[in-house]
Amino acid sequence: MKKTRVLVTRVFFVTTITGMRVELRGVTKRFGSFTANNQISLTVEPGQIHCLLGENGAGKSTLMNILFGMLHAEEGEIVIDGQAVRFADSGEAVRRGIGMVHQHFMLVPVFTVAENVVLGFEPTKSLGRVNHRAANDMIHELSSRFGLDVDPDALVENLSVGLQQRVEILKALSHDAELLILDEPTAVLTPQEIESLMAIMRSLASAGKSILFITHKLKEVQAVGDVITVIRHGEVVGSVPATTSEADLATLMVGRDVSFSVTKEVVEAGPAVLSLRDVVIRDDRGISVVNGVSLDVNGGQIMAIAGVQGNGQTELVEAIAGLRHVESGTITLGGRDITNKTPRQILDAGLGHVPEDRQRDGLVLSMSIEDNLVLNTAHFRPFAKGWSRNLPAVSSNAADLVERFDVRTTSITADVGSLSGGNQQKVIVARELSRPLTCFMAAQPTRGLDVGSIEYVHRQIVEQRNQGLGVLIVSSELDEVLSLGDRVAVMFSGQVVGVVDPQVGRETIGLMMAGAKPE
Amino acid sequence: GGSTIASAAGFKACIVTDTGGINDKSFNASAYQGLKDAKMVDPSIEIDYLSSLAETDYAPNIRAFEHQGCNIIITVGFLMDAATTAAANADPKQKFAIVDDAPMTKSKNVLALQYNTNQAAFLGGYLDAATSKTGVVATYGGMNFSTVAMYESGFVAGVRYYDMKNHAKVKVLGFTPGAGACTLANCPGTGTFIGNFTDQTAGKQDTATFFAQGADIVFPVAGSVGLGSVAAAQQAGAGHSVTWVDSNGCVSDKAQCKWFNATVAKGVEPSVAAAVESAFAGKFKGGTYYGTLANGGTALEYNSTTASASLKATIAALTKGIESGNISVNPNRYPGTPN
Amino acid sequence: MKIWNFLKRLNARGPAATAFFALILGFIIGALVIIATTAVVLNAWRHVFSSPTAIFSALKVTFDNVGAAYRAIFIGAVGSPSAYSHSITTGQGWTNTIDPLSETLTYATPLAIASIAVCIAFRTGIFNIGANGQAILGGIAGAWAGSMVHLPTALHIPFTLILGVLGGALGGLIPGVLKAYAGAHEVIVTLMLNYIIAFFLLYVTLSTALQQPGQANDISRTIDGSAVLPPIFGTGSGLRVSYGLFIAAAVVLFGWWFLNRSTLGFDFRITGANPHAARAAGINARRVIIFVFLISGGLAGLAGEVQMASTTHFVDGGFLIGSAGVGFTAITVALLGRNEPMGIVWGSLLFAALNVGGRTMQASTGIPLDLAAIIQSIVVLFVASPVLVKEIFRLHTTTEAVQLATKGWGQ
Amino acid sequence: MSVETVEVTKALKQPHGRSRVIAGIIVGLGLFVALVFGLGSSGRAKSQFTFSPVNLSSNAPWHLGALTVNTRGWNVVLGVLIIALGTEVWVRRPRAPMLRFGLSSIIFLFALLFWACRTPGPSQIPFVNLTATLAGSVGIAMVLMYGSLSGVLCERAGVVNIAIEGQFLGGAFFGSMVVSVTNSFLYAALAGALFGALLGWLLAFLAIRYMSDQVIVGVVIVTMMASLSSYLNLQVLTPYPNFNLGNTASTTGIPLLDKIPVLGPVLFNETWFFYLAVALVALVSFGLFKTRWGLRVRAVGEHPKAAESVGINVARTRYRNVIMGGAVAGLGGVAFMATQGQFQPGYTSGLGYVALAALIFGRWKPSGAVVASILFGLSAFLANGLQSYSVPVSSEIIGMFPYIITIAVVAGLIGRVRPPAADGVPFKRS
Ligand SMILES: Nc1ncnc2c1ncn2[C@@H]1O[C@H](COP(=O)(O)OP(=O)(O)OP(=O)(O)O)[C@@H](O)[C@H]1O
Ligand SMILES: Nc1ncnc2c1ncn2[C@@H]1O[C@H](COP(=O)(O)OP(=O)(O)OP(=O)(O)O)[C@@H](O)[C@H]1O
Ligand SMILES: [Mg+2]
Ligand SMILES: [Mg+2]
Repeated sequence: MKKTRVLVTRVFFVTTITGMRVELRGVTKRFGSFTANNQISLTVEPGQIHCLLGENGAGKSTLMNILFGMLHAEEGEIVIDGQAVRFADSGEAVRRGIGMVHQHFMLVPVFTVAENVVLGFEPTKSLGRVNHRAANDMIHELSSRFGLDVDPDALVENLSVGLQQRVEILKALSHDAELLILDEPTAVLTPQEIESLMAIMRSLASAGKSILFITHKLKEVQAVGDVITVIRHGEVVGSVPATTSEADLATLMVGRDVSFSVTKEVVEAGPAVLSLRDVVIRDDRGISVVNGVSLDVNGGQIMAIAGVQGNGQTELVEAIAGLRHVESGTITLGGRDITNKTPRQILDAGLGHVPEDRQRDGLVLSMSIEDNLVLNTAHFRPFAKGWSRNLPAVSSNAADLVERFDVRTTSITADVGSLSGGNQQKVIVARELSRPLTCFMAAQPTRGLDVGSIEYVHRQIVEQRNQGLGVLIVSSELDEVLSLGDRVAVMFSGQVVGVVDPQVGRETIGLMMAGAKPE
Repeated sequence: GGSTIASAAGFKACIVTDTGGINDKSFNASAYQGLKDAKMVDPSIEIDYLSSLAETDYAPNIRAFEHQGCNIIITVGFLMDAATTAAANADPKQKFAIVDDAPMTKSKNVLALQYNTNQAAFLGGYLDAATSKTGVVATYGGMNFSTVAMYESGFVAGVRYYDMKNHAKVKVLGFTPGAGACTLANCPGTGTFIGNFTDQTAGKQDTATFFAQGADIVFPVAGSVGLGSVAAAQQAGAGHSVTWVDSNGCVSDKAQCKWFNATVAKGVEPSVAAAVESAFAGKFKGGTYYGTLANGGTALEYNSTTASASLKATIAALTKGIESGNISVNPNRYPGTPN
Repeated sequence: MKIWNFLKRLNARGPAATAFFALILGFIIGALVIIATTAVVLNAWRHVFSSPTAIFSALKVTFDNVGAAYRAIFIGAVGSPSAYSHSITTGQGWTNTIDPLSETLTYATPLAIASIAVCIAFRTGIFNIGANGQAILGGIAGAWAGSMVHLPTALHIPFTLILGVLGGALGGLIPGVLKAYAGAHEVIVTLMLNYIIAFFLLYVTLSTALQQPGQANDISRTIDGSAVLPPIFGTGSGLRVSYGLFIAAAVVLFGWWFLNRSTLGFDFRITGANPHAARAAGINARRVIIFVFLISGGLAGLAGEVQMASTTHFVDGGFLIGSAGVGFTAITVALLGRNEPMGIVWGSLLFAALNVGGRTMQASTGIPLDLAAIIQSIVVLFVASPVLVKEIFRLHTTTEAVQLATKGWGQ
Repeated sequence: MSVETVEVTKALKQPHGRSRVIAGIIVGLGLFVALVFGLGSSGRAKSQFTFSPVNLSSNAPWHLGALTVNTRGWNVVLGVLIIALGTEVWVRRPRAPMLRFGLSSIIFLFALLFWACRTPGPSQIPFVNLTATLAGSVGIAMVLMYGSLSGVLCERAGVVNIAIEGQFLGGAFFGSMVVSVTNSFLYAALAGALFGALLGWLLAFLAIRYMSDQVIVGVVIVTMMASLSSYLNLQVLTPYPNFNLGNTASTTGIPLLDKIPVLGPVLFNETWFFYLAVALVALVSFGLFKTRWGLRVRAVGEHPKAAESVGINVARTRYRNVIMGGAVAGLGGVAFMATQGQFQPGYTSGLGYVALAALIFGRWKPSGAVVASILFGLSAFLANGLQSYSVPVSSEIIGMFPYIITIAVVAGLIGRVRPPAADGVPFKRS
């Protein structure tokens, strides 16, 4: 035991509960002509939980990456405990006591937890060999100190998202961070996991560590925040106390009033347009991730599937869209059996599909908006004449949709890649809704969108439902599920725990998301 | 490289090599050497060469030389047959000589240079049989062309003749003559053929295999593939050697000289030189020239062989015999030692 | 400096200029290679150490040699100005005057076709390094159809062309199927296939009925006159440029239409740019992959057929082997032309000029023809790295690095 | 979570479909051997195995006589062996079915040799010399080892090095020049490695700094080296032939070990290029999987952004590895030259690409690369060796074998073995 202690302390700084005061002064960052951060200044006091709030692309991650040494600002400076610092790379930032949990995890899937945690600061033996023993001991020590237990020898790729995040936090702490940056850590967690994360944050803060906490969820800000700094389009629009009301915060973020409640007129459900019976699906590794799901989506009704990421929703959606093989069970769309049919056949059967990963499955970023708007209809009249494309028709179609769906762009011939996230989403929604549909299916329709865009997309969805279309929504955002769904199906470890009315309230559903059967 | 920009004045002899280029240590090289020899004899002769990267280059290369006013154009190899004939028919006054090829259609202004290499190869076979320590010799070819098989056929005949005369049991691996005599039109036989004239690795491996089967002298008839045999001999160490073909190994490849015991030379140099000089002297005649031991169109050249004076005397005698036609170079005339 | 500003403005137009500057760099480096390997030049410079004044003569020698080489390339590819002026004034000797141009076009014809083949694959995110092998198969098929089948010209030429296409398509089918159904990476498969096909070529020219009767050598029968693509200016003229030129033009047009106007081509481009989105949009990836290889291979085969039917009229063991490989040059041309059919037209003319002119250079200066190939590969290295070119020439534009999306080994 | 882990390891079995196809092919091979080479040959026919090494000077104190066996019986046994391998793949669906396939194809070629050299039979050569065969294969295997090791170094760091063939050529060319002048293979090796490193740097420079397409750049480097070496061959080696003497490296036997029957002459009486190759494999293997350096390299190859986020300099790591890889490939070129002798344009005849296949076959592991190299080396040598037995297959067809096997292996493997996640993906510093 003693021996390993020595090893640990030799490699890792001794923990000193001093806390750290970080100041950003007039930081400005440009990407080409586009200014992501403009003259941003803010101060984080020792032991403070400082929340950053802002629309997508407001510039939060950029700012954090600058503080963490991964990006370099054109102007402004970083001041730590009174002295200005400049980080050549994030290694220096880490040595200076800054830890960051990135919005997109920075873990090597094929490495073990231990390897990931020590990467870049490996304890070594003779001949430069990595000292796994020391690493494991160090992890155990940290786990017990902060109550974040995880098996050091497990391969990261086999861990649930929640656990992966723990690894990220361990990684940050292992280098003895005094300032911890958490970039949208809660997006992928269960309410319960969020709770425990917040507990951890509080304990860290009381241990004197400073925390920069980024999120879109106003509730969380109010729950843990000490100070809230709101950023809009790269500029600080204000620092306010955590007691500020949600409405005011939203207004600050977007720059105008935002309505959270979605108004839904009453429509009585029609017949089932999409029904699943005992569907079983395996993932790429051959593990069955959906086992025996049965579900009905009726016309004029929004069926919302709630559940934490990685409980089979993704695979379920892919299977419905024909992108993943169904082991057993049947899927029928508008009375037609579409089980294991090709994506083409399923599209033709009238399924509208907004994929979870829009840039991967929904768009061709290097192609123009007009082409993306006919991605799956290019072979049909009026967009095709025989073997040739009918470009005039394609353009007029684009002009029309961009207008109708309020896609913010300079020209319909611009690359979709140059659009903002929300507008990219609008392009997909527009494309799917411009086809004759039997059922409309959207996975995480507003992930990564700001309140403004969310509002818009939601209105579109409800409109379709009001016109009698069957809608299937998959979302890990509880609020979204509650405000949109007529019925809520909660998935846990590949099964539907239950289908309930949203009225049962967020606690019940939260518990169901954690696997508890509804009474 | 070649000479500088052409002047139409004076007598000019030009050569279009095939894809082997003038450095193939084989007949492209020899043919070019022939031009140089001619220039030696008469320095007023200008010489120039063009090497072709592809068959598509033959025609334009020939045409380029016609435009440069070459008095005689040497082409090399059967691949240029078509192009040469075409050019010859297009311009009956232009003189051509084509090395190592029997033209499909004869033309008055084309001299075809062909070589009965089996005569010298016979001597080579006899020499190797006589000098082999293990009593096993081997040969292999690049591809089963008559020009290649003819060497091997003569070689086998030589070995068999040695066995018959000396009641020896020297075996020859790698080539089995087919029925009938071996002519340039058709030289029947089967055996080891690499499948190309460039893959040294294959040559080395086959040679190693032959050595493994007890052979100590190998006769590769495969252009630069033969260099693989040299490498194999080097690795197998002393006691292993190579009998080279086409052009004297110790000239084209000084460094390797000690591994060559002899060379079965194809008299490309003298024949090309002769063709050029005849054209220079205005005595050029189309038709076919057959290289033989008698006219030096093929010959056995000793390199680092251990052959005794008496053996060399015997071989000299054999040479006379073949020239006079008293000794046949057809392997089927002699009983072979069964393997 | 006017010219400089002009170039900068030109460069603002993007790709074309990158290629132009890459070309300049190619020639500069080519010159260095000449200097470093030509004895006289090196000697001239050696003297400089002893007497500094010798530097002028040294420079002169250098420029003479390099100049001679490049002048020869120009004359060989385009023709000599004097010859032109002579023909223009006297109206005589046009044949000899434009012979270089005819040669350049002759070489460019199969090159352009093969380049379109490679380009269509590139635009689908597939690197068809096997174009050369497919071209060989096309040549073999064409040689068979032209020599073993006897038809009237009106039928024979189309028949041989079609056979050429089929032969190439067959060669493309193998990597296509292996990639579509086994996920085998096309680069390795097609590279290996090139070697296999080279052996196959030897096999058919040596051991089948296609071998030239009365020949023991690796040479095929000569195709019937009715299958020959006739020279545009008639057989008598001696100018080799053939009606294959029009086939090439047609192929370029097809390529443009296919990529920019056809629905299938649209699917191809989607698949190339983002296979996931393609799948979600109902595009059958396997079908696309196989179609790509069929079309790309077919065109490559056509290139081989056209080359055979308009120049040698037979195939032999060395057909398109090694430095003769049109299919390999085509890759570089496609890159040079930024995978745009029009760009490819210029690219193939340029590279054809380099190769044809290279022959004259070799004839008149003795500098080996390989120099052309060296210059070509250097040009492509630069074309593939536009940013580098810009840095060298201190130019600022927005053109991004070449987007070819050749995938890693994954698939 | 621990539950999941268990499930995963269970899940790592190969999917049914493809294993079955491979199994089918293997069984097919086996049946062919048993029926054609086995029952096809007459019951009286005999085949011979011999063991004495070629190089009599280094002949061992031992002398193993020839092993004479009944062709039919022996080949039937070999056939059954292959069939067994096939059925194992069918039933057990092992993780490395292609290894079985590789073995089967080797056994197949051996059976073919046995059949070819049977007496009474058409062949002039009544035996197969095992020692010579293995020794010959080791020659090729060594070159492939250098090649695939170079691949490992580059691709583990996330850069696809398809230019190995070009680095071979360059190394061979300059190695041959240097050794001709200095008559020292040490200097030759240094020159070759240096030039290989230079080409590696070029690849790295364009791929890392300018994010050019790595495959394209690689291929172009190969064509460039092909034309450049052919150009220099004409411009320099032709006028000055003593720049290309083509002397080959001599073997140095390891005392005692080289006296071991069969293995001795094959493994312990080689040129020091071979010993160096083995040492390098061990070294890289240790470095990659045991040391800090290796952990960081692999991180860069798997998830460069993550590596960067902990202060690892992705670009530098990649530069270093690609240059090292180039040097190793350059060495390989010299090693090739040292066994083949005189330089000829393009005489590596695609070995560089086969090395890539070996790399994939070896699952981007040095140890795997060795196994793969040996398999490919054997198959290539046996295929060439066949030409000296008058088998009723034309040499052109036989020449295809090694390449066909390569394709089969690659086709069977890709998509099942997992390359480094960021392999071939340019990294843009955010
Ligand atoms: N990678 C990029 N390169 C160039 N320009 C970009 C890039 N990303 C975004 N932009 C430009 O910056 C602008 C803002 O993009 P951003 O994604 O921040 O929008 P946003 O504020 O998130 O809007 P939304 O809420 O719709 O996502 C966009 O209009 C886009 O044109
Ligand atoms: N490398 C880049 N090149 C060009 N533009 C970029 C780049 N990185 C980010 N941007 C743009 O800068 C803006 C700020 O991005 P950033 O990721 O900081 O937004 P964010 O506030 O983190 O949004 P989100 O809430 O979605 O994470 C966005 O418009 C984004 O598109
Ligand atoms: Mg962010
Ligand atoms: Mg955004």
